Amino acid sequence: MLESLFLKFLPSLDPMTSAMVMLLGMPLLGFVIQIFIGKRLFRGGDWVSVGTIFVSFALSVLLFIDLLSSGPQFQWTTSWTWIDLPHFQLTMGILVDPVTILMLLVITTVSFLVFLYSIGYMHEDPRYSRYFAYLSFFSFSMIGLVLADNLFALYIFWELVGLASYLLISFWFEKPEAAEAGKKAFIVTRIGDVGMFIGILIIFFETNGLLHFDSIFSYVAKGQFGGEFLGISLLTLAGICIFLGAVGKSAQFPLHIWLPDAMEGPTPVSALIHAATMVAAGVYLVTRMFPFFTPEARTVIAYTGSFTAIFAATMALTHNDIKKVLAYSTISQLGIMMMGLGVGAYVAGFFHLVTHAAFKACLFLCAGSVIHALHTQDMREMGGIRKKMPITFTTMGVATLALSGIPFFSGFVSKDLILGESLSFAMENPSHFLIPLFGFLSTGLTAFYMFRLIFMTFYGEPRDSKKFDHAHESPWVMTLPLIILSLCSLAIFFTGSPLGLGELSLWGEKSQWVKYLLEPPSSSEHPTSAHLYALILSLTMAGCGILFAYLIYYKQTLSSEKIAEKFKCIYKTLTHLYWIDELYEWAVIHNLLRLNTLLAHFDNRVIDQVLVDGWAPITISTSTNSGDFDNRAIDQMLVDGTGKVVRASGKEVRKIQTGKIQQYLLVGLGAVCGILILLTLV
Amino acid sequence: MESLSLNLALYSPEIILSITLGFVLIVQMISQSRLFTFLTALVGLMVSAGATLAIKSFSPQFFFANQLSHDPFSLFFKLFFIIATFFTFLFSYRSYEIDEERGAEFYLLTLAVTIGMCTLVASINLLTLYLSLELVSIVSYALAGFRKEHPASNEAAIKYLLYGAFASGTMLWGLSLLYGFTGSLNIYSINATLSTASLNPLALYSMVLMVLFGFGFKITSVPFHMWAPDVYHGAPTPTAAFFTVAPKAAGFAIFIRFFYSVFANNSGLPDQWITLPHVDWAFLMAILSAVTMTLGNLSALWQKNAKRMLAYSSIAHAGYMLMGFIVLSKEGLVSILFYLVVYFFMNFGAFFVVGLLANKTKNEDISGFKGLGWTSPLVAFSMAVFLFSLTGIPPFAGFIGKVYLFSALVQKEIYWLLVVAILNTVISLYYYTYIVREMFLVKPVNSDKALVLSPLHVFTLILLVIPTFIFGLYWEPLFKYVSNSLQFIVIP
Amino acid sequence: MMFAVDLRHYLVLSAILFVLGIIGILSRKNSVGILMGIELVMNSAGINFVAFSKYVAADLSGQIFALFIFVIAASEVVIALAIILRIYQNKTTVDIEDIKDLKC
Amino acid sequence: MTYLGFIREHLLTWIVFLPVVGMAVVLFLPKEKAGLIRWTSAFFTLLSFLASLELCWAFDRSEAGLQFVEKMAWIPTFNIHYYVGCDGLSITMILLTTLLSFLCIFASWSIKEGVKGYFLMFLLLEAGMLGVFVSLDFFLFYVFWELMLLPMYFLIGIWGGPKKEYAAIKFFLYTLFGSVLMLVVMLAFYFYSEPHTFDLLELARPQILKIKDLNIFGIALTIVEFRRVLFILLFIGFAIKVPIFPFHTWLPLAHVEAPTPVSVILAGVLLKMGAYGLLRISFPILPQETYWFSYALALLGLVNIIYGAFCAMAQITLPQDRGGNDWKKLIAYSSINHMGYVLLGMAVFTTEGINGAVFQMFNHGLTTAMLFLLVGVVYDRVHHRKLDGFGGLGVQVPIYTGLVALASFASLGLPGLSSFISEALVFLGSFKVYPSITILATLGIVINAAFFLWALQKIFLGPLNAQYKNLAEVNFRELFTLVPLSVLILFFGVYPMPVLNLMKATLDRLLTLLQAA
Amino acid sequence: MTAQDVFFYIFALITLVPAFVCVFHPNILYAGLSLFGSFFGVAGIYVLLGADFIAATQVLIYVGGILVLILFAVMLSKNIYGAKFQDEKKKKILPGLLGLILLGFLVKFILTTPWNMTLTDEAPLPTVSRLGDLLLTDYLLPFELASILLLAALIGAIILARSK
Repeated sequence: MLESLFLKFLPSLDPMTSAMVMLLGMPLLGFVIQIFIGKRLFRGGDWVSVGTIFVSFALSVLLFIDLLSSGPQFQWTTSWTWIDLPHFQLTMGILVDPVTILMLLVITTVSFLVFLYSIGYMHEDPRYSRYFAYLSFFSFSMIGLVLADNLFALYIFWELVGLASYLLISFWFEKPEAAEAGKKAFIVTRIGDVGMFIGILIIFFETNGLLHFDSIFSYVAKGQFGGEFLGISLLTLAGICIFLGAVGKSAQFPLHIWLPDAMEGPTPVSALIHAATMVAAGVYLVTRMFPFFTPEARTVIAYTGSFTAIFAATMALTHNDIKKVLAYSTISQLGIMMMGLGVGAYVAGFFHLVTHAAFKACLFLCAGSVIHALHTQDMREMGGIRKKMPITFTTMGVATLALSGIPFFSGFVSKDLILGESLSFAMENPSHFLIPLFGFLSTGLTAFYMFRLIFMTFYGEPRDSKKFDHAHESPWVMTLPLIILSLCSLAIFFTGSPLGLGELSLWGEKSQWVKYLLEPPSSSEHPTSAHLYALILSLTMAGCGILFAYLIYYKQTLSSEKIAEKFKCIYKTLTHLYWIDELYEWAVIHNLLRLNTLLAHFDNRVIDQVLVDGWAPITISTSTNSGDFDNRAIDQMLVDGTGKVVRASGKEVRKIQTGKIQQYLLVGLGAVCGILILLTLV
Repeated sequence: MESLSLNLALYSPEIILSITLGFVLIVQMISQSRLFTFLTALVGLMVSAGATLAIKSFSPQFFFANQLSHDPFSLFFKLFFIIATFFTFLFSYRSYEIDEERGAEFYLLTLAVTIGMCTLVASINLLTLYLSLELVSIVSYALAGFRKEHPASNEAAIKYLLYGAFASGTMLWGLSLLYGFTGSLNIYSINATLSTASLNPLALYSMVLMVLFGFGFKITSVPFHMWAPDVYHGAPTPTAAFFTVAPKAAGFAIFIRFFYSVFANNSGLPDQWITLPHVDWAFLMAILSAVTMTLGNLSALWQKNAKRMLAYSSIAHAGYMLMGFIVLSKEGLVSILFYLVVYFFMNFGAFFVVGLLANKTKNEDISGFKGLGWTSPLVAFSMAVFLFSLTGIPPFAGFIGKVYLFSALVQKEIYWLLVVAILNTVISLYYYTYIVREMFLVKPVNSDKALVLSPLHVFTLILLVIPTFIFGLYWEPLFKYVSNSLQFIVIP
Repeated sequence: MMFAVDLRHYLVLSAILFVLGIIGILSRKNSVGILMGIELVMNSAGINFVAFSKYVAADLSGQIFALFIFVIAASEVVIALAIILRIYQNKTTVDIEDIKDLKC
Repeated sequence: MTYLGFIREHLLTWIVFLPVVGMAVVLFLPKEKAGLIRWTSAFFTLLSFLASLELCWAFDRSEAGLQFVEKMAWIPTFNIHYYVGCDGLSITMILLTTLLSFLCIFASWSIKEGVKGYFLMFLLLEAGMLGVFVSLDFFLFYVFWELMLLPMYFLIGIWGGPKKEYAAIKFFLYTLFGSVLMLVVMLAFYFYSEPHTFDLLELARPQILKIKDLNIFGIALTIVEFRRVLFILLFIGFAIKVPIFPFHTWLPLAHVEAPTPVSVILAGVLLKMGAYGLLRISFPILPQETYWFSYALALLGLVNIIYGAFCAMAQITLPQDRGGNDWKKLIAYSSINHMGYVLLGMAVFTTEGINGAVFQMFNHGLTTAMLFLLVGVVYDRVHHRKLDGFGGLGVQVPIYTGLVALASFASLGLPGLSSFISEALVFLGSFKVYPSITILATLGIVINAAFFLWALQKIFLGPLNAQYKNLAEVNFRELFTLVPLSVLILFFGVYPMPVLNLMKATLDRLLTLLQAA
Repeated sequence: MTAQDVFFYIFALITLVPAFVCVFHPNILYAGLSLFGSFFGVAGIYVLLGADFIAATQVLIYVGGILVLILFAVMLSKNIYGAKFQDEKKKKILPGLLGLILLGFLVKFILTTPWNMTLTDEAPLPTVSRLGDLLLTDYLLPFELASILLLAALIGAIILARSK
């Protein structure tokens, strides 16, 4: 369909290439137009961005339809030499396979909806067109990221989405927090990126310059990827390094700290970037590189993921900021995905990415809608708006149920798959029992905090009547995306079965399209018993969670204050987010600053004034021993440098010129006698 | 009597100078006009320079009963002195230190010094050597004290005289010992005897050192340099400029001729020398060279008086030039000669600018240079050129001079001295740029007026700046001329 | 015979004279006194030349040298006295210790 | 046609001496006509730039050797020649120089006093820099090398900031120290080569340098050691210019005190000279020693990267009275960091590394130049550069903000902008040889990001500082200087091959030479 | 010890003792006067060395010219007997020491050097005519040079001494 379309309109070009270039290029075009002339366009040019992303959306839908018809073996790739040096080539290329197409679908859909939503949400903003420019840029980078056929190209777009994220988080840069958050996001993810870059370096080094996914995999498959470093095989090490990139981007522990702060950005941005797409890029990367990871590396991934899942979930418990709760939930869910990938549930992990994209985007957009209506993010100031915003409430409810993993909703499908796989993984390797444990616990916690959110926001009495009075349902550009996304959160959309159990699908295996497209034909099925246990367990956990939430926040039979009082220590820890930020603050930033200051001081005092201006060795050793460069004595000793020594000696030397001629003569004669005496002695 | 006319012909530059000397007196008495006297002196110098060029065609020989040697070496220096004197006269014109009615006396004395220097570089006989050296010195004492009302000038004169007398006395004693040991006053005979006789090294060293006292005094080498800052400082600026250039060059010339003829022998290789056995004066001089440049530069760092600073700088430059002296090769000597030419333009130029400025401010303080670059760009620019050239920065001539000196050292692999020299170059930058800084980096006070320059001054300045440039960019002819001039040893 | 006079005696005499002259130059406060020291040095050199002329060179070159030393000594003294006179007029002192304005 | 032919035959000479011609013309213009002087200078730098474009056009990219060679005897007795030519190494630098010089003329509009002198010096500076990049005779190279010092001294010293005098003399002393060491080596090369020559190509031929054992005061140096000493001397000479830690302390001072266009030239071109000198002189002539020294070079590169980054960061954290809080200084230190990548790339002798290094030189020229220009823009308006003194400018001056952001991101190595490619190439190249050093060096990437973003945040983000409510947006003239650079940064970030094509053949040959060692 | 030797020692004494006084006597007038003796002594030495003309010239120039000039200068300055002209002792220590060292070297040099003495017969006296010959032949140039020197020195002295 796609190919014929392009053959019709652009007969001279390779249809697939031009389609891909167009898919990638449209948002870029939108960006360029918006950044340069957006302000002068009608309506600030929002139609440009929405239009361009719609084209991409349409193209990816067409592509998806093609894919469904051609089956999971579909793969199309093309590449160009980008950097061509003697004995060294770097290529740029496009790889289109089911994973790519699914990602494209997710990205463009969510993008399109969020763009649409933004028209309503951002309409009063003074930098309206710039906002759309950034959004377009993000979509471009994200599409590029999934289209890339090699690690290097992927890395490029990887950084670019980071840039887009930075720009959008600090979009309201007048707020110092927003500015701070943007910077934090960029830097923290960059730490991960550096790890990834090192991974790329290792791969590049080990494979003699192969960076293509396929060639790397075949290289690994042939067992040519040898080498060790500190007793760890380089392959594992490279895998972990690559995974580090994902840790940064997908906000996994310990680099998760940026994501909650990133909520300073506009809510649609949070929905698009920090819930649905960019943060999922890490998961995408792990999926993409899946064959590359050794079992050891996968274990690391699994542990990281599961720990992040439980860890973030606990943090979400106590937060009162609606977006922050969602942010921690995102972290937690990403952790689940990572866990899934780590335990080898390749399909399940990616599946959860797709479903999560829909319901989490929906959740964020709903939250945005609420915020838009109430002008606050604090749940304690909300309450009882169920009636005033029925669409929002309904869609959010659907998404919440999906997130909590309740049957009939998409979250149930994918999460259950992951949990089942992790359980069976743990059954095979009992020593790794913590992984599923964390997973199941986090499910319960998720249900708890999500329902807490719902109850606090939509039920009960309005806590701030002034805000409540102003509240109203959002315009259609905002609600439409909500509805579409909530529809996508239904299990039937993914499985063809209303309940969400794949086995009961209505339209054959193709209706379970994610699974159908991704499942490697040869993959062995895990014993279903594990799945069953998992099903029961997770449902129980979710049920418990909902129950507690209901009791505490709806019925208020259990007082949250009392519980907080009782578990004060834990509560405090949780509200302080485990003091992670404080730890970083103390451990990294503080010490880094001290190091900086020290070094700068070092530069001023020691290098400049001692080594260069100064006579070095004696003073250096004393200064390093004391370590305190502020020390007055050293200061006074060091200040004089070579320059000053020279000048001082100049000052001394000229004193021999006393003005007394007889002394001059004495010097001359003395020198003669001196030389003669010296000669007699020698 | 044919030989007498030949002798006179070969001595014609000096004779013309003596005639000019007389004419200057007469013209001054008759016309009472400074300008005429000035022109007379200049014309005399030009004729003398012409004569110097003319007698180049005579083959190298000894004349005046082996008292003097006619060779390219001496001709080069004669020309050098005549040109230096020429510039000194240009400099002195309208200088506030050489007042109007005493111009003729100034010319007369300076001409006498020039005659002495011209004879000095040609002399190969101890007596002529001593006599011409004393002619240079004694008249210089009078020149240093030329501003007789000025205590500084008096002081310069007495210091110069006392140091000079002491130095020449010591040297005289040394010369007498040489004479006593060899029984001859001719330097070649002395060398012949010295190189065959077996002398106690210590005795030889004593002679070398005593003679060195006299020569070191002239070239301002440490430790015989101490008079120089005071004398250059106190003497009238044109004279000081003259002193730092001409007598120093004369000192170098005779130093080279004497040491290379008396205390060294040809090593067998062309253009290479070796010192007399057991008397490694080259090494001694190398150390003195290092100390000289270092001391000169270090002392210059803190000077507040431009003239005094330049005086120290001229000591440092003597140290640089000594580097060429110690390598005992033609390359080294050529580099000294080359450097002298270059040094003349830049050092004289720097003094000239100081003098121009002093004509306005009546002193030579460096603070007087403040903002000069903004009020009188031409003068300041020239000064900057001279100073950078003195530092040894391309594309100015001073750099080329240094390159030749350094390359002489590299060829002989005397790297330690080279390192001292380059470090000194860096140090010297500091005080040279101090003046540049005052001129350009400091904005002038509103009341500062531009220097009033007569066309003659501008002309002189340009005449000094242009070679400083040209020889930095294209010095091939000069180098060829200089290396051809290095034939001073005529086998008797 | 140590007392039999030959060249060395003259030389030693001249050396003593020379050193005396030098000490005079270096230690006299009065600049005229320094001049006297210079004269002694000159004289000692003269003795040297004449002695060498007789004992070594066996010609009159040394004597001629001595003659010219007189000439130089005379002119030097003339100039020196002129300068000293000048200084005396300007500063009313001829003490060399007081003439040290130019220094450093 | 024949005229054109004549120009083309002596293209390099034209490029180098057109600024000198411009100087001569400016010299005769009356001092009061500032506008005329500016436009005349602009005209001649433009001519030079156009000529270099022509050079680029006519340049044979597949040829590794030298092209456009002109050789004339200059001082036959000393075997010095006017010998110029260009290859892939120098052509990028020539382009960079002519471009930046041309743009800087427009950035010099804000110079108000001593306009004539300023432009005279500036043109001389350009000629000197170009001369360095085209010289193939060591002597000529040295003359040009030093020739730059003088105008630089004046440009910093006269038109610089509050501590200009100190900065100028420090720069001067430092670089002079470096160059006299180079002078020693130059003379040693001359006298040890048989036949004596200053010809850099001749000297690079094996067996031409016949270095002997040396004995200085009883310290015996064997041939190998002596060659190493020569290498180190030469290296110090170049290291000061690069500048390599610990010879870098002149740099922050000079950059900070210099007027904007001069900082641009300093960072954009002058710093490259050190690295260029290493590649042009040290590497080919002393390949074994280069090999011997390569590990140290890589380590120094690492130190530069980390140390420069930390010091740049300190600008944010240190209060002003302790030498911090200066935006320009931050960029200056980041230059040290960036030159570290160049060193690292040069030290490893791999295709990627060396191409990356030279490309990084080029890119650093573009990005840092742009950053300095941008600092100049705001400095002209508010007369300070305190990082703390701004705040929220993003609202007031969006275009300016965008440009600064672009330059900063380019500088921190964001993909899609040119520096990324060169840094990535360097890392790819160096990881093969020195994995541990490379991994440590990647730390620099993070710190780079940190301080650039931090600076951006302090200056542009947050609430608008009320003081700057009326801050004017970049004007057309400033845009004229900035836009070409941004376009190039973007373009080469996406498609670097035009530059890499120019140099790859030459660098490949250099590499073969080094690998043979 | 021949008569000549005796005369030598006498003249040496006449030379050295006044020289000693000249150098070390605190009063400048005495110093100047004692110089008189020293010059005579040197003249005597010259006579012993067979240089009659030189001896005569020595007396004429030194005693008649130079010494008179010096004394004239001494007299010109007032306060001859004042404290100003009394030298301190301390100043003489270092120069004396150096002088002694130098003397040591010189004497050692004089005594150890194998002088190349070719003296066989006494040079005939008087030497005047031969000196005159030499001065107009071999030493013509120095002779002329000396005249320039004297002229210049004279003019220089006049310039300096003449008051404005």
